[in-house]
Amino acid sequence: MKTRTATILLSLLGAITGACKGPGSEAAPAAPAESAKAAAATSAAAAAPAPKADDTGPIKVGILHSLSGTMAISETSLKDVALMTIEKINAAGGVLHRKLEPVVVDPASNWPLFAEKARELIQKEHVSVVFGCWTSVSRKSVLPVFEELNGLLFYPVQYEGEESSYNVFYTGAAPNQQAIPAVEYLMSAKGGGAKKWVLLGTDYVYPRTTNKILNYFLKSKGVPESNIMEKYTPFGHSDYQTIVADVKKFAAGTPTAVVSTINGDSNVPFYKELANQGLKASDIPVVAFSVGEEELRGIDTKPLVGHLAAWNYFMSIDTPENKKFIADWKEYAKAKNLPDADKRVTNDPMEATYIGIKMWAQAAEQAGTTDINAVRQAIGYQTVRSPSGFTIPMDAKNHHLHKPVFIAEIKADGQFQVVWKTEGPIRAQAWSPFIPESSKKIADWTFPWACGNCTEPKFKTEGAVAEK
Amino acid sequence: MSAALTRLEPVLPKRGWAAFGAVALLSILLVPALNSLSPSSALHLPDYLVTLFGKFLCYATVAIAMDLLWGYAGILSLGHGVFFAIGGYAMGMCLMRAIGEAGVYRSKLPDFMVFLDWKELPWFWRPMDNFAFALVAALAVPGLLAYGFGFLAFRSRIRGVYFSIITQALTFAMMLLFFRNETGLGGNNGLTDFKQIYGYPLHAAGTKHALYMLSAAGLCAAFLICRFVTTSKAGRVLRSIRDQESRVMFLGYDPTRFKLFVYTLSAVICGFAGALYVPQVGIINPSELQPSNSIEMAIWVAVGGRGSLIGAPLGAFVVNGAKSWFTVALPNAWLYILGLLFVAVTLFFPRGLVGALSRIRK
Amino acid sequence: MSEEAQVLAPSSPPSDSPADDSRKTPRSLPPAAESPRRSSFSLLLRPLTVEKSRYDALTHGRKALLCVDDISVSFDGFKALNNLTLVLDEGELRCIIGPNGAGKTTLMDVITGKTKPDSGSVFLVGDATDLTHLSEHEIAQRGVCRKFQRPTVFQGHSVFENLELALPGEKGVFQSLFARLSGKQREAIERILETIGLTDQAATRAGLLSHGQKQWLEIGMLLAQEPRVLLVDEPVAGMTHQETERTAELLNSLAGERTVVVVEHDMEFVRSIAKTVTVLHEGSVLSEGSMDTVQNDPKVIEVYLGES
Amino acid sequence: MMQLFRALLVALVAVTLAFVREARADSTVLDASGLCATEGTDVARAVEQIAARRDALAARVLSAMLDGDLRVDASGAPFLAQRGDTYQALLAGSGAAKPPLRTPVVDNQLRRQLEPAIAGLRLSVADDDIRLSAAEDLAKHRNDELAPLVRKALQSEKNAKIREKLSLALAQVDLSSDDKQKRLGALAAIKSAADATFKPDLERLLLKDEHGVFREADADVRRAAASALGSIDSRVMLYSMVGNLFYGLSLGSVLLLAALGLAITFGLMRVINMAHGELLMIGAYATYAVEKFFQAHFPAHEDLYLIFAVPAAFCAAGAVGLLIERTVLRFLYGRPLETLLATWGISLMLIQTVRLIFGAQNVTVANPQWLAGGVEVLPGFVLTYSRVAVILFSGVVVAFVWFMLQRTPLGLHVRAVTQNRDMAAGMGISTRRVDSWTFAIGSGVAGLGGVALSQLGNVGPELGQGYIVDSFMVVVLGGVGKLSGTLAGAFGLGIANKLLEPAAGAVLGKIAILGFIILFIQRRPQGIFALKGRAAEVT
Repeated sequence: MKTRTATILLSLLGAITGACKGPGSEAAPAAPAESAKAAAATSAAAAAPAPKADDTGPIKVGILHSLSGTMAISETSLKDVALMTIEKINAAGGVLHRKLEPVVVDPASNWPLFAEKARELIQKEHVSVVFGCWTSVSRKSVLPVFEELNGLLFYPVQYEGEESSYNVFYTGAAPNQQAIPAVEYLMSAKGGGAKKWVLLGTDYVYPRTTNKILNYFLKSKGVPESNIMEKYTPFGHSDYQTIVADVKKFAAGTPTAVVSTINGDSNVPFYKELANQGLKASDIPVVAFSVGEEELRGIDTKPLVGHLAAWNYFMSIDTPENKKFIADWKEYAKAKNLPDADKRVTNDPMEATYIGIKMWAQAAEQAGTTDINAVRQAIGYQTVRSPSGFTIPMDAKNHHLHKPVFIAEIKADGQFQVVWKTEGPIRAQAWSPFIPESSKKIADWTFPWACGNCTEPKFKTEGAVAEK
Repeated sequence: MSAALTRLEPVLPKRGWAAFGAVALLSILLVPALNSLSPSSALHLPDYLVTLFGKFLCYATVAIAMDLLWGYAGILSLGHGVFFAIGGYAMGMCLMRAIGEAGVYRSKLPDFMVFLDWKELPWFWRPMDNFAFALVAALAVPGLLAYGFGFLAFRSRIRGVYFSIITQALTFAMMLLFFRNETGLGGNNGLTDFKQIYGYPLHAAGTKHALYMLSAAGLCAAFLICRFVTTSKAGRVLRSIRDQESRVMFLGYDPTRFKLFVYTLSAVICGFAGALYVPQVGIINPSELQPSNSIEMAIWVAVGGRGSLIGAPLGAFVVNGAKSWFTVALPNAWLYILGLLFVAVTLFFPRGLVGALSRIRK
Repeated sequence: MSEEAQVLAPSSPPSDSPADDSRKTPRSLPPAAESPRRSSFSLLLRPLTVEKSRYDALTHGRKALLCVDDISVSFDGFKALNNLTLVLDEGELRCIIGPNGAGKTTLMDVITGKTKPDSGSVFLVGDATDLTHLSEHEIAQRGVCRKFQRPTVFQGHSVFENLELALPGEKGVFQSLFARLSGKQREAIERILETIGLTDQAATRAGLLSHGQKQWLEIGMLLAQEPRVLLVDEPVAGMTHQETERTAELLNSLAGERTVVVVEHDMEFVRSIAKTVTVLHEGSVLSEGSMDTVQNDPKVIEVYLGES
Repeated sequence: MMQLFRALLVALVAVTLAFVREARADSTVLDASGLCATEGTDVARAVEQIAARRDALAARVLSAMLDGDLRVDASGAPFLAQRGDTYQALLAGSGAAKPPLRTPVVDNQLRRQLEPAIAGLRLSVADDDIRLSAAEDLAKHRNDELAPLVRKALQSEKNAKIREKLSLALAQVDLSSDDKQKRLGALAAIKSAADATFKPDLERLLLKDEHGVFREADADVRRAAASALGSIDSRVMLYSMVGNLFYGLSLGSVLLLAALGLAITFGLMRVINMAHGELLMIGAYATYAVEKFFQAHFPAHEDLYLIFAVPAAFCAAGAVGLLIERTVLRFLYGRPLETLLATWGISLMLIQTVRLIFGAQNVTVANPQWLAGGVEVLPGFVLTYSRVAVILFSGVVVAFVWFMLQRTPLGLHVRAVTQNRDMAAGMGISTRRVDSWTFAIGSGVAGLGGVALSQLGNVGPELGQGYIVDSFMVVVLGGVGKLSGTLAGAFGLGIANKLLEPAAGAVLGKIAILGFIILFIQRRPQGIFALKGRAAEVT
């Protein structure tokens, strides 16, 4: 090990001083890349003997949500709901007759810190699974860590798709489970028959990708380029006067719908401006993908009545499972004295967190171990009766949940009234068929395919490594 | 060199060299050595701590650069995150290119470009294939930016809090710029999913040790460079500028040039630290450019003690160590602890930990 | 010590500098720039050197060294200097007096480059370069040095180091990075230490000196610069009687080798040192001549002496 | 302004009440149970049937349904839900509601049907304002079924404004009429209104079909359409300029309110107050607390909360400011960079405190009724009440600060101390106390800014972080220590930002502005309203 380190050090220094013969040119990296892969394989093998599972003590479960910083507003509830679910599972006897022990860390809305804390959870705490992340960037930050250390992450938030990892289970919606049904609804006569489209978002990857997919989708439905307006605002933008006026101008005279992927704190000023400039939902409906019950708590909803949101779960869904879920949550909030306990709401990512934990617990129970490789294999075939009233399966191939889609209008009391829903859960498309590069890709983590972003199987014949 | 010609002050006193050598060697070797012990050993250092310490070393290097600027020249920049981030981005771009076709899309282009439907590499990405070029860029781009910005600012005699405030505006503007997807640097997600550096897999223990050792060596080098500057006549002029700028001018020195020099040097060191930081944490994105990050850098220096090159890195270690510890142990109280630390340091230990320690010793 | 020192000195706790009098004015922050720099545009329109005819007219027939030619400065409509012309001879000791607002300090600022005039020029004999185009440090390098009203020495450095910084020579960044001290320079410093009587305090931090000692140290620093023109702003303000006497002696001994310009309020002191006195009023020269001439000038009596 | 709003509100209420009485007199039987049907088509049919009654009761029932206040009891009688869970019978003599009460579900599809239906029903109301709003609603969309009704209303209508709207409503139908004169008349009406809503219709008139033949055969009509289109375009351009100016003004006033407190604490006292944003946040939370208090104790006067929030926010932020000054800042005067560090620490603690008390989530601060909505002064340009109120409020706050500094003994002391504290102390002014008060007032003014921000954006623990850089930019740009400079800085930035935004987009616009500030400070390091000369150096 020592000599290896020294050679690396020397060659790095060599690169600094004698730049010219470094493997910088396009062609050269091939060889080191191969060695990298070989090394990756060996180190993965070395890392494979998963956390020392001492069979009697509690099972450690990591919770990786920001409790401070800008994302605390959304993620704190997920931490709470995760703790609640774990408490319920423990009360029912735990998993494999062992208690679950949550390990809560605060990555403080700081992306490198997410990676650091993920590493800490896996390497130091030896957790069996991690539930966490909200933003795309936090997920991207921890992804290499989970892949390197062979960890297991449940990601509970709707996202832009275009990803599939052996080590991640996505319990939030992919674009085809949220954005596309919403647009289809708005196109229908019932939704207002929109002809013009305003794609409005915060300037980062989720809105960009979603809008890109929607752009392809709209064009495939015959909407001309000139009828689509795409606008982006910086993070934390709080002055929507000009944009709302532009939307009004753009929409004049034609049925128009706004698809909003505006993130976080910008929503309140946006909706307030919308209401004050007199854009009514019956004229120009706005459908949002990141506004749920939790976000509406901070908005005066009276002027927003009729605007839409598309999710896989709403608090107002009337099923016995949901009633129980809400009751459990309220009771938990009261028992733990959470701030504003009487007014706590449930929302989609909370439901996704809840489903994820239940699913993992079932899988571990079935696998009879917390060993990550075994549990991962088991999760792919689990189903959970979700609060939304459906039996939801995890897709063993692409590691995404099948989810029902609901479209709902905002009501004056900050809740949603479902106006449309799918008949059953629909399968996620990890790779969007609307993006040419992605359409060829197949996400399939089942043997013998075992690759989430390939165009042909990784293992064509048993034992032969024949990657493309 | 005649005997009469003497350097004003030695870079380090004789015994200082011995101590420095010992500390440097220890800091470079100890962590990898402990990490290489068998995991069953009581002294074994878990892997995640190696990258954690590596990260701290990068922060400490930044702190030294800040201290050179603030503690010695009296220029408080609240925008040093810019230089750190640019250094990081230069390295990140190189690492991004090193992924080759192993990315998600199996494309020659970085994944986010495929995402955004870009067909070819923007011009400023092209030379980044070359590792040496990227390294040079990691130092040169922050240096040039600092030189340009500093030239404008110092020439107009912007100083004191005004300088602090416009550097804050600088980092804020840069943050907005880097957030944009059109800028071509990955937008909010930044650059991530690195696989290898200079052909070595990033997650291999050997690479990690090498990066750690480079960071430690870098910190030592930064210390020596800054020490060289501060003990030279130029260092004395800088301190004079801090205390009495007009007198320095009337003595015939051009303070603008001295400030520009030290500002640029400090930016280059930050760029260097950023370049080493990125492969160790595995991601660089615009949040590094948040004004609050740059303010925190100043906090490290203030906590450690200004005007002492030992205090600054110490402050970086203490604050970041506390952050790592308390965000796990007391997540809710963490901000209180950090806040109280700042207030206490400014009120009771204006010379920071080093000042407090030396007072205790007396 | 001026305010910016307060702001920029990041960590000087009170114990640092007991003699630092500026602590009494803690609240103020420096303006962003020390003085309004005239737009460089108007400067560009003016020639970089002085016209030959003006040069000749001003220096003709005398041992002139520094000429201030037709300078005007206004701040927000207030005329601080109004077509002021002044010629200083080589080796003379000139006192400049005048009531508050007469433009004494502004004149100093213009000569040293701190303030850029609206019109007019300043030049040294033997070189027609218009000094108003140069920045402070360039003017200083040409041998025009200035002593401030309040002693401005580097409190954190020792007396020796203060003088060392003042030594003439290359003053660029890179020269000073690799600067070394030669034996000759060391001797020069020791000579100056003797002149200003601070040999025993050579290793003392300047911040610990008494007010008078600081004044002398500052003068010593100016001497170390080997100036041709020495501008001294109210040197005896706040000095004890004894210190004042010593300062008068010092200034007198300095004149002759170099031109010394003293701006002073203290009439007693002016009388004790001055050979030629210039009286400023409302930004231009009211009267010039020996102390007696000036004192008997009815205009002067009216605007200045009459008041006091 | 507030008075005006109140007056308007009272008038509106009176009108509605008159309307209610009228409705009550009606005693015809009306079965509303169809409105609660589960199938959308059934509900639509029921709405159609009720609308066909063409009486005031129908208008009443349907508008209650639109507002979500309609309840239908077991017998199908309609009731109006009122505050405090009481129900008012809409049908005379229907007696008490027989449970179970059902609420008809309204979605957008229904709303699109209800709005014109209600407008059509209201065309015959005596009150001008109601008729006008009905006519405006009708003018929004083409509606063939109501056209005869509109035509009839137009004949008897005296009010010019309402006539204009009604003829616009008709014009949309007439544009596709076979009668050329009708088409020309419609185009004339459209041209005089110059409403961008009609652009697509006009453009359609000028299109050619696949054979290269104009869809509109008549050249006169085409010419009239082109000219109408031209006048719409030029009008739209003008209005968007006016709009941008207003948006700039309103953004400027937001910046001004955000920065004004800082102009005092930083400008006069030279404290680099990084906790300034948190003082804004405290002001906003104080507004929230007052709103909560009103909701709990005076639900009937809930809308008045904002008036009481102003002093409350001032006091809350001022008290926190006083505490900060007394415990920390007073030891740091004259060391501006250290105040920066200490106040940064304080800001972290304030954020966490608020997070622990109120939770990490944003909280709701509703615009009071009299601030909600806006008035469309020009087609496409809405003067929103909340924005107008913020502009006026910023004027009031500036006047307050000016008065405080220039016309009160405290202001005199503050100015004395900031100009020459030794002299002031020598004259017997307790500089310590003046410092405390100045900082407290500066903080209080920041709290007032928070009240305004709570009306426009979200209220959450991180509220202040978003404004701190902007606030410093305003103060530095304007010139430190000058109220007029802060004023100029805020409005300059606001307007520049809004003029740039349409051209460069929100992100680039913001970057450009920051770049501009950095360059501007190069040229004028002391800001727009800088002191010059020795006065500037002496301070």
